[in-house]
Amino acid sequence: MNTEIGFFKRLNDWVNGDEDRIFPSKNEYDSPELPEPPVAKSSLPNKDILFLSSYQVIAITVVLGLVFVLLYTVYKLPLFGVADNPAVNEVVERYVEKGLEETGAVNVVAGMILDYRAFDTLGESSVLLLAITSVMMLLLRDEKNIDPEEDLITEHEAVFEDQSRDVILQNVTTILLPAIMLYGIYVILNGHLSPGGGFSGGAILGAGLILYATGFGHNRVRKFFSMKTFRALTTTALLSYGLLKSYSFLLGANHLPTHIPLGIPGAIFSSGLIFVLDICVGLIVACTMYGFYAVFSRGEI
Amino acid sequence: MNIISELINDRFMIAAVLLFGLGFMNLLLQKNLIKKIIAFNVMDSAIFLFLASQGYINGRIAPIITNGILDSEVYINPIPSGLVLTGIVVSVSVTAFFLALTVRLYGIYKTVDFDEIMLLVDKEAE
Amino acid sequence: MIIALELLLIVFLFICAIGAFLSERLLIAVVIFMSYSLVMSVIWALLQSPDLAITEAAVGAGVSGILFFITLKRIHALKGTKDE
Amino acid sequence: MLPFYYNIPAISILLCMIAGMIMPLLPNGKVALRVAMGVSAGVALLSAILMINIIPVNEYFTYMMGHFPAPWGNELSAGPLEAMIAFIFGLVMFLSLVGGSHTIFYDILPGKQKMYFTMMSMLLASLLAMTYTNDIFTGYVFIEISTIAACAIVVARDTPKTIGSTIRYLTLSLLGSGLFLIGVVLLYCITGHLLMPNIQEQVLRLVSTGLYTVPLTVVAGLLFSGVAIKSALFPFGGWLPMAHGGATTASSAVLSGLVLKGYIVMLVKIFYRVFTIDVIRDLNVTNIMFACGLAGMIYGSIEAFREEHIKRMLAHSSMAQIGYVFMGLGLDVNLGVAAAFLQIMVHAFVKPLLFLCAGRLSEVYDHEKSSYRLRGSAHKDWIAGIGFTLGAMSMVGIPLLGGFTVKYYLVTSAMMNPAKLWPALITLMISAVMNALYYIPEVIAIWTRCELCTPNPVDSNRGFDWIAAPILSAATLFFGLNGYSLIQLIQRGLALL
Repeated sequence: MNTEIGFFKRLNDWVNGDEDRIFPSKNEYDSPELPEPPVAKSSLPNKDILFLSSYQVIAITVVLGLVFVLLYTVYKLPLFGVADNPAVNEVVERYVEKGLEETGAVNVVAGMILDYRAFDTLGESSVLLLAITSVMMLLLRDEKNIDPEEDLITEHEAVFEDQSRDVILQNVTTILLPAIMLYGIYVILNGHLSPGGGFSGGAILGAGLILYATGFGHNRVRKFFSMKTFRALTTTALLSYGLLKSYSFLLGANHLPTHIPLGIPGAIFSSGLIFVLDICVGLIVACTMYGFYAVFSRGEI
Repeated sequence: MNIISELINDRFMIAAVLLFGLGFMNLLLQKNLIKKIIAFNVMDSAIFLFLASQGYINGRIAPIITNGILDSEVYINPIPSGLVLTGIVVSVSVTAFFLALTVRLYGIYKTVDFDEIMLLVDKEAE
Repeated sequence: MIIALELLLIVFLFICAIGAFLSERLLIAVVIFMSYSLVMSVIWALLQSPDLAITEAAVGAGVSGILFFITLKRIHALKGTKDE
Repeated sequence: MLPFYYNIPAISILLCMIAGMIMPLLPNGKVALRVAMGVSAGVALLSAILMINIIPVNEYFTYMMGHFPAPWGNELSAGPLEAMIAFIFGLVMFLSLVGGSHTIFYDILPGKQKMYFTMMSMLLASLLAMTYTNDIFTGYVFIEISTIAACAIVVARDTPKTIGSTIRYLTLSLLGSGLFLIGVVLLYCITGHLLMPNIQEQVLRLVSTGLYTVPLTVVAGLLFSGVAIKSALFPFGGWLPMAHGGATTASSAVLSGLVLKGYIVMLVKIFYRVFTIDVIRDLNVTNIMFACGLAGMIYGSIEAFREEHIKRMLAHSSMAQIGYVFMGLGLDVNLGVAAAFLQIMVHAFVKPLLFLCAGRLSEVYDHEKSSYRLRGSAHKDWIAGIGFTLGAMSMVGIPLLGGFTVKYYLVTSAMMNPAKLWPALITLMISAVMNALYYIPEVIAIWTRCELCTPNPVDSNRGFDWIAAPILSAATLFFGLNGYSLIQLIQRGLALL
């Protein structure tokens, strides 16, 4: 047995989780029948680092060139943190000084992304729709996406999970979940008043749902969040987002007032459409994030 | 001395460029698909770091109107934050799509090595 | 003082990025990448962009980390756990 | 209150996006197909109204998306050129859906058909937005939308080969959008604006004072290389043949015919409206375009010549055709840019025509794809045979067809720039000969009867699929016959940009 392992080698092993070489013992969890896990090494003939392929040489040269060009550009750019750089101009002035009056949002960033530059944000929400649709296209179970072995493992796990739920996880979830959900709702509803908004709040809600699903199993979630609910919620939120924004775009371009009250700045029910849009975005993001999780782990929602 | 103080002053931009290069190179060279995805994320967040650092102005505070002060001399530039927010959502969507492709390819070829997969795909009949 | 903290965070960012690419095991690469996102969100908080900090912490370090983990489970790359 | 036609750009984009959003609620794929077809036909119709209104008076207008004007809010901008491009995008999308509908239902599982049409609608929305946008960051967002949607319509067929080629496509696309994004960010850093007219003001000021010349050059280079990767210009085009060749017919037609062009249209718009074309010529970007374009023409032709699989051959030929576009842009004369736009429009009709007919020909032979095995298939479906023949003739450059007009104007504009005349002429000639060498044998093969081939009975209930090929062929003829007036129109539109 080789006990003379260098310190860095051992550190590296420890970082990589190879405890065997540090504490040599028989690993009782050895399960030889499963395939070797894919580590980062290629099973293709491994070339020596000195003899790079032409592709690698080209890639490294291109990247180094790009980095040098960009560093030189940075050297030529205005300094960091000074007030008189070109980006601080009349646009910023109006966003900050008139933003409260024109959009009703105390958080200037929220006012900017949901009112001044709302078309970008509509595009961004469509990206989420496209992402969840394409993930479902790839991973939903159907006749072209079937792996009997994989299904067997998933089935076993489902049975196993239903029989012996992790008590610690469940108790922690019971304690944490209300707080997480409340925080997510708070972040969404205060999007126009404080940092955050639809995207971050939606991601928090989605993470809460995922935690619930890991703690109590998918079937518990499916009782109130089935494929039908998922589809209805996402589509309704996205459609109302799209329609509300189309209404505001078309009227705005034709110089007509939208007749949406902006409310008292700083109050929770204020800033007109931004409040509603934040809720829609929050719903879309929460559903999408949970949808990703469900489709990735089981191929269904 | 002057160079060092300039380097320190432009710390975020220089870090962002170097991280961008790192991510770009790994996106090109990493064979493992998971690492390619990590490289893509590193590359994107480096660009976002660059953009966000452009909005910062020394001594000013986050653009959330406090105490009714409506003076643009008090707050930092809000535009980069808004653009980065859009960018983050796009990048997480692309990450999810990329991961889904990885899962499917693993299901077919039982490997996540890009070069091996490409060899196998090229051999595949129509 | 704050500059020293920022430089420290930047150094940490580089360590995380390089570590994620060099680590042999995918699980560790993903964990290191999540800490990269977390450091990034701290930097954004220091740059006075709390919106970005919250979003990056929730999306970058949270949800995309979870997605990476499930993917690793599906490709049987979680060595040392019962999913291996 | 604005006249109605001012609202058309915004309405057509929003219509496509909302159509994409309601697809999941529809009962099945057939209804979704009808909705997608209706939306693209509607876009074509609306754009035709826009054309009728603004082409005679030569009008160029900007349109606020929301309540805030130029430096504060998002804006769209439209003129004759944009209207024409949008009309072609809508029409070709409609015809590709019509012509490929039969294969879509064969290739894609019933559960995924609605998702496929979501992708198609969103793809059209992103193409229109890229054409109309007056804001570079909106351009970036819609580039990402089109990336995801384009990858998804390739992967919809769900065979190992398409999934594998999608991952290559996605990786390269992400590199491209990363470069484009960092270009946009740098541009924002030095000008402080995101709306094109405002940036232009600042750029002209920077050029006259000589400040930030290096960053400006870097930005132009980054934007160009980002778009070059996405539109498969020569050194970056490796992903294209597999992705376009493997997808279902309608996807291949849309990807080769429209998606590659959308990025180029946006790049030209950025070059004209942000940098102004004189600055771009001073920065030497056009020379790089010219060189890459020439290399792409040769490389694409050689690869196509060596290819057996009929759809992949067409995809390789797309690479060569993109080379023509960039050659025209790089010629440094205004007629060259107009010729490049004519090439964009002609190719937007011819390539879908070829893909649809090739798909149909392989369908009547039991989904056989190799050129050798398709012998005599034209006799099984003579409409597709004639369409394929016409398309191939246009590619080769037979007079009276669109391809010839483009080559004629490319040569004419090359004559105006003596420095680039000979390389352009020689490459055009080599490329034309190569085109003839791989298209003509293909045409002869499909018309040669073959006793040994085992033909498959033709599907009797084909519906209205066949109608797409004659319309696309008619468009090719139209471009061939009206070259002069179209070039005049495009030049007028370019002058307004």
